Amino acid sequence: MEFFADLILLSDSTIRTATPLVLAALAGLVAERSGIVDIGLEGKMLAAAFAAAAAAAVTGSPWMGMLAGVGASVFLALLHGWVSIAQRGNQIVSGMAINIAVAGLAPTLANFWFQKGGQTPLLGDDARFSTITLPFADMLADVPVIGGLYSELISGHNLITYLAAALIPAVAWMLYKTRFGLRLRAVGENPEAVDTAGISVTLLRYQAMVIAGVLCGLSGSVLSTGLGGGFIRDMSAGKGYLALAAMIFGRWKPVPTLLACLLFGFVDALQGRLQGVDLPLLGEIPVQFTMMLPYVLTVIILAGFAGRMDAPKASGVPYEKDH
Amino acid sequence: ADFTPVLLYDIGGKFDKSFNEAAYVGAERFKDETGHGYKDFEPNSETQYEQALRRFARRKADLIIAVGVGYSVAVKNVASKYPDVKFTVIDAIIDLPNVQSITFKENEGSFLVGMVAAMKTESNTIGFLGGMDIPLIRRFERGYRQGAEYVKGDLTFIENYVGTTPSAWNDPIKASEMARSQYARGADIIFSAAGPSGLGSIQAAKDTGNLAIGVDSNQNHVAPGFVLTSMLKRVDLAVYGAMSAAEAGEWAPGHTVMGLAEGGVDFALDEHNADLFTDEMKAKLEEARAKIISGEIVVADVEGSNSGH
Amino acid sequence: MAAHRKLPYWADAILLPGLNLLAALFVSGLVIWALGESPLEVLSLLIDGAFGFEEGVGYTFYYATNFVFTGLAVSVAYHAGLFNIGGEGQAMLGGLGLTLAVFLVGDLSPVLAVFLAILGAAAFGGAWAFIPAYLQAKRGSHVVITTIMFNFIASALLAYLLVGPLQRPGGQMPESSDFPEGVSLMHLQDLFAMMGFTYESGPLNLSALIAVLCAVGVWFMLWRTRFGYELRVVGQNQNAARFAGISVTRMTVIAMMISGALAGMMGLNELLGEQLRLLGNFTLGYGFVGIAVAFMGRNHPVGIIIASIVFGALYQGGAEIGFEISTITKDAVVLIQGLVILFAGAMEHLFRDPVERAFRMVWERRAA
Amino acid sequence: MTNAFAIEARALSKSFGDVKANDQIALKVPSGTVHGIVGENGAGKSTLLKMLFGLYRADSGDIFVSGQIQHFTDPSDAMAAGIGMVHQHFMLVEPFTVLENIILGAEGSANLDAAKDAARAKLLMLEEQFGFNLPLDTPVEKLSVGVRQRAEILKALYRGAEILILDEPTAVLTPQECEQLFALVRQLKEQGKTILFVTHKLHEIMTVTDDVTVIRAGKTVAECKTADTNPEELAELMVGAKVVRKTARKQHETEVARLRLTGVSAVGDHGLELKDINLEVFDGEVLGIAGVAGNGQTELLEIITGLRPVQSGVIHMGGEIIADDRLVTNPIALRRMGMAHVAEDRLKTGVVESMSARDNAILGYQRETEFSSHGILKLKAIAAKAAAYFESQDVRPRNPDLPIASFSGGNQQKLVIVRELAHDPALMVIGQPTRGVDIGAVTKIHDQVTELRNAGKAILVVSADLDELLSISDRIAVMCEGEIVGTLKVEDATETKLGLMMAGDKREAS
Ligand SMILES: Nc1ncnc2c1ncn2[C@@H]1O[C@H](COP(=O)(O)OP(=O)(O)OP(=O)(O)O)[C@@H](O)[C@H]1O
Ligand SMILES: Nc1ncnc2c1ncn2[C@@H]1O[C@H](COP(=O)(O)OP(=O)(O)OP(=O)(O)O)[C@@H](O)[C@H]1O
Ligand SMILES: [Mg+2]
Ligand SMILES: [Mg+2]
Repeated sequence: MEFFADLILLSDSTIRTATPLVLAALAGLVAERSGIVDIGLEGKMLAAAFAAAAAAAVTGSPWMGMLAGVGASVFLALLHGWVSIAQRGNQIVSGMAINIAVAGLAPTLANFWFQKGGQTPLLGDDARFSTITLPFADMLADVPVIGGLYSELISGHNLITYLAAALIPAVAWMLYKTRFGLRLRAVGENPEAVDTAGISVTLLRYQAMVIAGVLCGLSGSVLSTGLGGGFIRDMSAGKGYLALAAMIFGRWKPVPTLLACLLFGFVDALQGRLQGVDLPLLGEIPVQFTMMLPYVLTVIILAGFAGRMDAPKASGVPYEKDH
Repeated sequence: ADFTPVLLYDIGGKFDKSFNEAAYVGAERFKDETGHGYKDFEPNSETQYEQALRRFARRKADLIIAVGVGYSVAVKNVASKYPDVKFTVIDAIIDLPNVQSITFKENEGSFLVGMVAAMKTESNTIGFLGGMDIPLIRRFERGYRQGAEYVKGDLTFIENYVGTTPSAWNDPIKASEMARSQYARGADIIFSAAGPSGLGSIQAAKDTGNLAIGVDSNQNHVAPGFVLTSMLKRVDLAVYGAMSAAEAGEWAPGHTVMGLAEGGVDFALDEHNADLFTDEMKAKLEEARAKIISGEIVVADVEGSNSGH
Repeated sequence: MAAHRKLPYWADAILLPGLNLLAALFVSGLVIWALGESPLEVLSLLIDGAFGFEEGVGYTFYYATNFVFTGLAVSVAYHAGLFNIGGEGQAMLGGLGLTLAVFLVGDLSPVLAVFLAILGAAAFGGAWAFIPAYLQAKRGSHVVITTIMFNFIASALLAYLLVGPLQRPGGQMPESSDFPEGVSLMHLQDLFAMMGFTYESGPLNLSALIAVLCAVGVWFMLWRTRFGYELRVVGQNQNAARFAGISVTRMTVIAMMISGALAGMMGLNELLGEQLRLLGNFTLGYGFVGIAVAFMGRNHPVGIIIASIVFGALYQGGAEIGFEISTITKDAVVLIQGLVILFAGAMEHLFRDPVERAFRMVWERRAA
Repeated sequence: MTNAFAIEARALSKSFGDVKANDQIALKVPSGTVHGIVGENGAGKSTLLKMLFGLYRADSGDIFVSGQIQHFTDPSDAMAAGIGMVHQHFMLVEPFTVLENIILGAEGSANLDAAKDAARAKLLMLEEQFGFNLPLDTPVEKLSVGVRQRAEILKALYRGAEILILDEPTAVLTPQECEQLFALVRQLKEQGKTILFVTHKLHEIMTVTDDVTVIRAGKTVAECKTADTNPEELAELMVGAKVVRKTARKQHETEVARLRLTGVSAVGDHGLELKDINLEVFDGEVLGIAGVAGNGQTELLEIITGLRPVQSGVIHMGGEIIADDRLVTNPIALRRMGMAHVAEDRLKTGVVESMSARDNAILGYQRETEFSSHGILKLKAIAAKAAAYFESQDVRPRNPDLPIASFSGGNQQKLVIVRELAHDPALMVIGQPTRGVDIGAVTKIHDQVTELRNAGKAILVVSADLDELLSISDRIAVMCEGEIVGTLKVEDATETKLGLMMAGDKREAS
């Protein structure tokens, strides 16, 4: 029974940890499916986290925060789009540049506006997306198995987490079941084919960047107004890169990407749980080694799943339309 | 010319909600009270420690205060080259005739908050959350544990560290996740020594209806009612003291240890957490404070302590 | 043949990047102005801080040295068609190899120790790149993910060692003991002094020369040797490589190991040149900046050296701004770096069309 | 005006920088006819077609469709005007199914499933009308070139094209597929469609077109009824001089087997297996390999040239074993033993696109002491060699510093061939020697192969072009489903016989 409780706990933590990851990974997925490599997830996430926290702090509304977060992220996505599409620039450098610039810009603005040393004020409960208790969760809590599952695992997350849960099928549906999705997937594989079919490559890619911006904006917003309660410098802490890895791991497909994010989330929760615990046979593992666990595991799994990666063929390659 | 001391932070930066910020507060107080300005600098890398020290030493600054153990080597190098410049280094010990070293007995302060936690816990399980698993942070943990065990013998401890890269200090999300996990596993009070990441632990306390203990600065106001207390490390006093002394011409080299006796460490009690303390608790804490100061209680330290001597 | 006539080399290599740099500085100026400071004053502080005095120049080149190593590392892998994001971790392991070598023989012979440290840095950095390379070559594991993972693993490993077996006795931070007396790379100012003139070059040390040698070596390897030719063929077209009898697996592994070795040598500058001990986080993101440096330098060693100097100047000049103006914090300087990478690194074509048009007009007028 | 041309170009000009790709080109295509366009590599054919399809914008001149002047800004305008184009390099999204590819950009409904259903109904009608039978739900990457091309044509018809532009549609097709294409073209014509047809194979012009326009150096040099001309005349018009084979096949005895495959089997792509291949190529002969694409010819080239392991059996070259179930000889070693290899797929395998022509001139020979010693490249020797190649093979433009990608396929091929010839091979293995190459260059390449043969060297040629095989081979082996179904002396071979064998009919085998 304790094992079961532990498992629910870990899973609960997995869901929270995976929320920003999966949103960012989907953003990367949409961008790369359109042919634009997006290593700037980290920066967009951080910018959104800052904008969301700042707006929420000023207006007292998490919704305004979310709006600002999404706005900031979309702006950066379009900037990256402009560099990649119109300037035919190097997409990797552009992404890195955005990551670095935001790491500097966010605390600078925070300092300028709030004088709190690169942080925003801490958000009160009203200014955050606090946890939502689903109907009957309390009532069912004592029912064995299902009750725990429902009240602990499914209930009690913040709004953006539920939104993310809804967005995963939505993105998959958009990608595979709509005209737009067909064109999006086509433009990442063979922009010339799209062009000769009379569809604007440029417009499609900008549209994809807007979607990526929105998703990444939600991902950043959940950091500072959902899971956390305010902005702290560098608070994205590498999650953007991890999301990128999850997306590649998920072979640019929504469901496998989700699974990869959940795996990262789970292993992360597990490593926290293993710290300082006496394990049978192994004894107590130094924390540094438990912290390695998610990364070592990823490498091992990756090596196990040998084979080619199905990266969209045109991703990272600027499209040069002839005259 | 006008007296202008220099304050050098460590890589964490001026507003780390921790000891750099405390240093800044001390310098601001000095500025407000005396009207003397001061210069400060936030380095990006270890190399800039020495670069900054040299630069201000060459310009014959009136006093250079370097905050953080990371400055040890750099201060040693530069101070020996500029014997007529005064250096104060906080958290490190440099044995040179022109260097004043100030260190703190974090373990003593941690002892007291450990006692608070033990007295307050209902589940008899308390947690500790460190930024990185390094000796500096282990000292907090050691004192905390000893203080708690001083009150109750049969406590369960849960202990976590956030990470291994510098982002461990800036990852409130992960810290909050770890804190939540500790609460779910039965802890009802968590002491975090993790810099800004600690804010995540306070957030988790608030979200789950448990208690957190802040660190370095007084963080009681962050989430009133959910921050049991804060372990204060009065770097502000050290900085203010060094600046004032230098201005008054009373600055002296050597090693100063700031423990409970000197008011260098403490626990925070203010209007935000007054309701959480009973008179009985306060009495016990004062008793322990007296015993530590008198030496009746010896708070252990980890190997590599720099506050002993 | 006006249209097929390419821009003169100097326009391509200096004029266009220069214009981009100016654009980046212009936008940075707007930000500074918005923060309530004078852009011109800040700019002059930046330039003066980076190049205005002997020690400033020294620091500029000191930082540039790090970027040359990591930039070359990225670029060698890139020429082989691999995207090595693992410079950070490889540099950490290089630092470890260097440190182990130093402690192993430092007490016997400082000269031998320095020599072994250089080898150790390269060997450990290369070895750390080996596993991702091998997995890429044999198992198709995406090297971008594995190298990111190896960065985290390296930092955890270093953290473990530096609070455990390698910890400085009595130390509070994750760092090793000081290197034995005399085990270091000579500071160039001391070398200058030996040669009879004084030039205060701060922490600039012999590893700067090693970095330049590496750049020359990389250039020679890529464009003058058969190995480099084969490496580039693999990078461009693996089918053609097989057709030409080149083993893609072998080349992938070797190229990544060279890349890792170059990244690993970054520690020569930071640790063996200046800090004289192993620090837990001495890499400070230089490995990542190396990506930007490599692409800004168009993946050519000369370009990489120039881009490194630009970045060195930003690091050093940025620090000098921080000394003088406290509102321009290190964050603002990081922002400026980001803008420079964006404009000078990612927007190659920003001014190309207008400049080409201008050149064409001149050519036509001359022809007429 | 009822008698308007379906499509007409008046004085169209287009320059790329200083290169006048099209210079006052004129083109008149009567409605309901098949119109051929011929010209050398780089003459400007593709440029013209791309302007007609709205991909390029003309610098000057006008385009008329059914007498109406048109101002295309992009392909959707051209498609709206009833023009469809099948490009030289297919514009297909490989992982997509045929159906998805066809509807891309003309989906109708925003709901993909609904769009697909609607399209499927319409496509089935079209398929019936034109006698197509395409696997609509198969990803394009799994299909042969011929099927892909029909998918492209169906894509154009689906969009209601009345005028169909085909840029070198036969370059990569097998004879059977060509026949099917021609049948389709005739059928389309009967249905009233107008077709523009570019090819380098003049006999195709003769079979399928009504009129023909000849382009040289961006200008229209002739326009005539197909019935009034002949291949020799067209070739002369294209090149501006007479085109004749200079080298005749010398009769001589061939005894020494330079290459011998004994009972070789190997795993191929897409589930294909090479089974029990027995084959000999003698010194002084050209052995041609015929077969429908995807029947193992590619794999055969690969096992011989050290790019693919064999499962069983042995390959000998000049008495030495070069491959068996454990041994794969490195291509470099094979070259040193005297095996030259012209790869079947130039861009995929034979050259490194982004590298200069000079660098490409040593690909595969980079380890020869001529080009490098002690691991150092001999840049001067390489440059001299590349210049010599350019000169001897008349590669244009004469600038080895340009990336190979900026040469036309024909010129790339010339360079690839001379690179392999230059090292005095004892055995030359050639895949698709003249794919996409113009008549002048074809003639030159065929001459070179024959000279090599006359000099007593062994040559193995894989080609999808039966005419080519018939004109240069001594013997022709036919592959089907991974097996050699038979070998014919060239005197005994006819297109019909070979075609039957390619379809798997072993009765013809002797
Ligand atoms: N996109 C382009 N950029 C620059 N020059 C071009 C471009 N496309 C064509 N050209 C030039 O225009 C000329 C005509 O090219 P085009 O592709 O029309 O020839 P083609 O007749 O189709 O040749 P091929 O038989 O090889 O297909 C070429 O010689 C080339 O130099
Ligand atoms: N982007 C470009 N820049 C410069 N030249 C180009 C470009 N694209 C095409 N060309 C030129 O256009 C000409 C024809 O191009 P195309 O793609 O039609 O060649 P191809 O059809 O492969 O040649 P071939 O018919 O000989 O096989 C080539 O000579 C090439 O030099
Ligand atoms: Mg063409
Ligand atoms: Mg062609």
